[in-house]
Amino acid sequence: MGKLFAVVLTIITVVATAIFVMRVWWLPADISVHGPWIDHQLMETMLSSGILFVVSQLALALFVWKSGDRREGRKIKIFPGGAVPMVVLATVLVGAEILALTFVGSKVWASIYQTPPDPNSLAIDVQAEQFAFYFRYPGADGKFGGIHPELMNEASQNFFGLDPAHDTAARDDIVVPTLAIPVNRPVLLTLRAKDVNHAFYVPELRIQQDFVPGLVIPLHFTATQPGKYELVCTQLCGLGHYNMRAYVEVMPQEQFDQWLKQQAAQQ
Amino acid sequence: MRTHSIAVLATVLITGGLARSASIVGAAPPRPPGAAGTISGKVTYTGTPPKMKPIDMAKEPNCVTQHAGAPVLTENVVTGPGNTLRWVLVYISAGDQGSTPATETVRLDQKGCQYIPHVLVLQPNQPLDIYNDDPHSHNIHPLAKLNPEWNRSQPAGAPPIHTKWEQPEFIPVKCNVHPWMHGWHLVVTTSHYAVTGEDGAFTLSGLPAGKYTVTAWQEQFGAQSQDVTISGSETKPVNFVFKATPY
Amino acid sequence: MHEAAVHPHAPPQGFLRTHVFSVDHKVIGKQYLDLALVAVCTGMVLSWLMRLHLAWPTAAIPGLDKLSPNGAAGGVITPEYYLSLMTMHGTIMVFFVLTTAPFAGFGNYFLPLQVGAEDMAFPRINMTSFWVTLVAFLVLISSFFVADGPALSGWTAYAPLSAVGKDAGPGQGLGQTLWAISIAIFCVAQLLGALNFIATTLDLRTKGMSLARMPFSTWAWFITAVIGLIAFAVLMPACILLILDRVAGTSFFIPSGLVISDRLQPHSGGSPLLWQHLFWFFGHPEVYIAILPGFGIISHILPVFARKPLLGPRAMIGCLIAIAFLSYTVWGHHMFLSGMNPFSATLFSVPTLIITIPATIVTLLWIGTIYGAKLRFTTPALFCLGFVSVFVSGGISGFFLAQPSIDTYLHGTYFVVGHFHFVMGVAAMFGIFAGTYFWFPKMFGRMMNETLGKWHFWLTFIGVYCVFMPMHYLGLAGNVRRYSAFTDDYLKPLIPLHRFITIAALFTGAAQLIFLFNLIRSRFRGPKAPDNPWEATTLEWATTSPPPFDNFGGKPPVVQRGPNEYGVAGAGGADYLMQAAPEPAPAR
Amino acid sequence: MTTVASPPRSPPPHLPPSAHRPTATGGPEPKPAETGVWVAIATISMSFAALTSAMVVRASGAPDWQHFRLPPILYVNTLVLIASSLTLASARRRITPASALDGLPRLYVTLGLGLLFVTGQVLAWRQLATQGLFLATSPSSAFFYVFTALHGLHVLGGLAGLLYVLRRLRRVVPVPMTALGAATLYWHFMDVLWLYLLVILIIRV
Repeated sequence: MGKLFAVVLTIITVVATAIFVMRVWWLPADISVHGPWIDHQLMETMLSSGILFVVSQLALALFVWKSGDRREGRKIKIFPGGAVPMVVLATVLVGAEILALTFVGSKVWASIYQTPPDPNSLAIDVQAEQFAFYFRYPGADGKFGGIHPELMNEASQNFFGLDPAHDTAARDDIVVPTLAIPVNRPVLLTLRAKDVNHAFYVPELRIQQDFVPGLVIPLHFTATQPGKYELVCTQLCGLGHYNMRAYVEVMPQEQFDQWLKQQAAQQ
Repeated sequence: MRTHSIAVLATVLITGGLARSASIVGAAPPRPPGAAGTISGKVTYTGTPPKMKPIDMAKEPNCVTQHAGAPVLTENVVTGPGNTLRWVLVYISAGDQGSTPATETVRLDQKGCQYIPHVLVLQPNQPLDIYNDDPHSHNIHPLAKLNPEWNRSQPAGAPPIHTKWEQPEFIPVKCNVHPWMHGWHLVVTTSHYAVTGEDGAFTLSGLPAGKYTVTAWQEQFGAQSQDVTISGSETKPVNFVFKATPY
Repeated sequence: MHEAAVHPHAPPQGFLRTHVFSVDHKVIGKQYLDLALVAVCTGMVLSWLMRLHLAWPTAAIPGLDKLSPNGAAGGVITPEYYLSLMTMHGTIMVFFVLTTAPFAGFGNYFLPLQVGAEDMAFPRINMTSFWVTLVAFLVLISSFFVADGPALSGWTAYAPLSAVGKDAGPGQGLGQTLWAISIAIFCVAQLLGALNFIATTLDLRTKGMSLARMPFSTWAWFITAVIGLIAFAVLMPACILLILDRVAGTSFFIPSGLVISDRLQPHSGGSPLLWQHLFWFFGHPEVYIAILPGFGIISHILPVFARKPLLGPRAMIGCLIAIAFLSYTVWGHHMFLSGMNPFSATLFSVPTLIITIPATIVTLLWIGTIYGAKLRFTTPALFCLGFVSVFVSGGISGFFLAQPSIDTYLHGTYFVVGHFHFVMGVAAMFGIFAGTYFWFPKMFGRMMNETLGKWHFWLTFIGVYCVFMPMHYLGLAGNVRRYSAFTDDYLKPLIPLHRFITIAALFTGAAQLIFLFNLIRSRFRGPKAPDNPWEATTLEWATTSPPPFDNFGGKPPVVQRGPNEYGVAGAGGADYLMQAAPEPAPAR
Repeated sequence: MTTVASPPRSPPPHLPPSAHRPTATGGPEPKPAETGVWVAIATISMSFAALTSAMVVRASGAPDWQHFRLPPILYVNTLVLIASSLTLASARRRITPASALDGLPRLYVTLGLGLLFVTGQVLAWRQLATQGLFLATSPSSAFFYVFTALHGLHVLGGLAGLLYVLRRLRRVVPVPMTALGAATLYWHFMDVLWLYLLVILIIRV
């Protein structure tokens, strides 16, 4: 029975690890400026915890294999050195690993969430609602109109509760359901939720952030690869959660300018 | 099925009218044979109405494909050539007589991420069947206040929802999954109603002689009423003009 | 004078007092375990329905429309019903299985036995605690039968989705209110239970049973009770505030200007993050409430079948205490991306990573105990070995999620689902299985069938790896959790893997029928169990199987030594010394 | 609620004398009832700590926080509650394992004062209500009602415990001193808890 356990556990360990190593299912290619750091941090963690995983499982398998030995008169053996060296070793090794991960990791984290956005960022207002994202560009005047929840009306496509009748800044705001951004230009999003919690997640951008009702949360990043990507909601928001998505279109600056003009005409 | 129920309905009406029985139609006064008046006219606007904006259904690629080439426009204010207004309900709001309760089943479709029709008129307890013709899930959420409110999803392949409204009420209906999907269920107690088409025209026929209040209702501009007296089989012209603002 | 009676309460009279409204901790323990069994079956069926829907979203499940005419018209699960199933699965499993079985169930039965007490310190409070738990369970289950179905906001019930009422969706009306009431009631029950555990451990230990001589499982239950005392004391007021927001119009968690279902909500100024803080201040310790008894059970059982003492007993207890302490400093790691100050993410990340140190040590101590052991491969032993393996697998993925920079990518994906199912779901279940196979002879006086037990183990062990390992791959590929269908372009290629998981889940679930059959059959047909079938040292094995109503027949044992005396020269050539056995004559 | 079955209400009814039950601790006879009350004090403190932090978070930067003057009757209630603690302490001094008779009148006074306190709290609610301050009026009033209601429930639990002990004091010899001690401890805690709540209500509301 001990040998069977050892064999089964070894097979499980090898197969599980092989699928990781062969990257059968893996992260999509990164398209952001900060992404490589995250990927690096992930790989570091993958490597160290992978070793820990394989070593512990195989040690377990090996010890179980051996301890099933039924020979007469075999005496039990105490782990060499007893518990103390083991405790010390675990504390030092895991502690060192933690220090290293925290040191590097918190720099990566800070570079995304704790640094101020580039002053030349393109400002886009994002509203998450049950169950869609809407994006607002300030239009020609460069200013966003005020938001009035009581004026929100989906039937007339006034998703942000703008008041164009009284608020001139709101008249040229461009509201679209697709996030178009120019490539290689810093983007500053302001995230607001209309109803409940939502989240902003674009796997290729390596970025995720909750929308919280009552808070306006800034988020900034720079995309480096033109293309069409999916933005999905990762915070349970209700029955349509699974279907809450928008496309992110990263395009060259000229194409973006043209796109914006086209959208402005349709407002 | 539908023609069958109409036939049944007609039979019931005729029998009811002739026999003056107190059955299903007993409550409604019998239709005076041969002396029915008609009200007809047009609904228009003055001023600048809001733009009909194209709806970008990007989040539901199925629906984008269905409307490729001709994007769907917002339906809260739909105008036609000659300043006409579409989707206006015109109905007898007071002095109604000769109405018959409807028993035929009304059908609401969800197709291409739109409610078809945008404005659905029913009478209390008239059976309503809701179909999902799209290959993805929809959600129907009638924001009723007098009637019980409900909120239910209809996945692709699920059977139609059989329902009805018991109280007269104008109920906005939305799809929670597709924020742009909006429609109306207008429950009225009269069978004399019409919804304007693109030409803004309407006709209420089969009205016995009497004094009526005719009301036109538009989802954004509200309601207007006019009093009309019908004597015998005449056609009275009635027109409604709404004042439109761009926002 | 009844004051002079030896036992805290008189022997029960009549069927009701003996088996239903009993104040005997053993009956109450069994009642908790039975409740957990009902709950776990319910929760597992819910997970099958979810998995079926994920793999084949348009498939009609026959009969489901009878349970929920709206949620599953024609048997096709709607997105909201999927979320209701998910919410109920999580709530039932976390509260009514993982808290109830290893802590309240086994703890109630064996803590007094292991410390040599005749009952819990407050038997009537103990009974109240069970019946209150049952009420909480019934309130929760009743939400299946309300018109709009159960709550759909997940077991975490994030406000404002959980707080604003039915505008937020079907199930967010009465269903969510019932959820909040059920959890508040459950908190009361667990506080009463924790009170008993702590007082019993501190005050009712028999002569010679110093703290250092307490079995590891007793330590674990005691520490868990302390955690629970603080955790549930926070969740309960949080639930009260949530209920008030829902029914009394207050705005603790609901901010101003929310427009839900086209309606401007009449609330102002509340803080959604406040709920998250309160919930996770409870929620993270709750993870340890679920798993620490497992640690205790494994540390208790492993030496029995290894026939050698647990390596580093003091280190083990020290680690348990360290984990309990640290569990209160890490709740923010659930909220890295919640919009709280990003600086605090780093602050919460450090203790989260530090908690891996005691967890690693504990694991190494188990593996070190197996080294050079003379393992007896009984079913409980196999489940102990399985526990170590799945705990390692689940624990290691915690390394990723503890780092905010990686959580940026993995938060809200199936990686998290795989992680917590391994570490607190499967590992805790393995602890429960090990405990059941191990203590069944004591509880019912009959042995469980070993062959069936081994089949159960192998199928379950392989099954859970097939179910939960692929979830990590899905997470790496960015597969979002809590989705009722995968309609996104980048998720569609992952559906075949989801089908594999579904098939594996059904297979693993079917394997549990073996356990259920074994459990029921052995209760009536199993061979008679001796008092100490596994040759274990602790006090529960020093009495009859099953124990008499006062546990030790009026003769409380006097403890001579700790629980870890395996691999020593015992009486009659045995290789162990029972805690209460007199000192054996020196070997010649 | 922790209150509802807080330990003083049902201390182990028939705890055996030490002679029959050998215990681990070599020191004085363990008193599970008192341990239970201490544990209950810990958990109740934790609940109110959680509510206090909720209140601090909710009050910070909330434009809808509405300050109001606490109903003056609260101060009278405070004196009543403190007086009840004093009478209880005094009663306990007069009760010996041999006889409880000397302390009984003061226990009745304690009970009466306790009831008076609860009544006073209800009057305080009514005063607030006449000012138009209800549960949902403002977060400040909401927290006021939540705090006072939860504390009141715990006091009622304490009263039930005292009643239970009183009944047994009159019937059982030797006098169950542990149960009395546990109930007293709990009652004093209610006092301290109220003073704490009063202070934070004065500061915040």
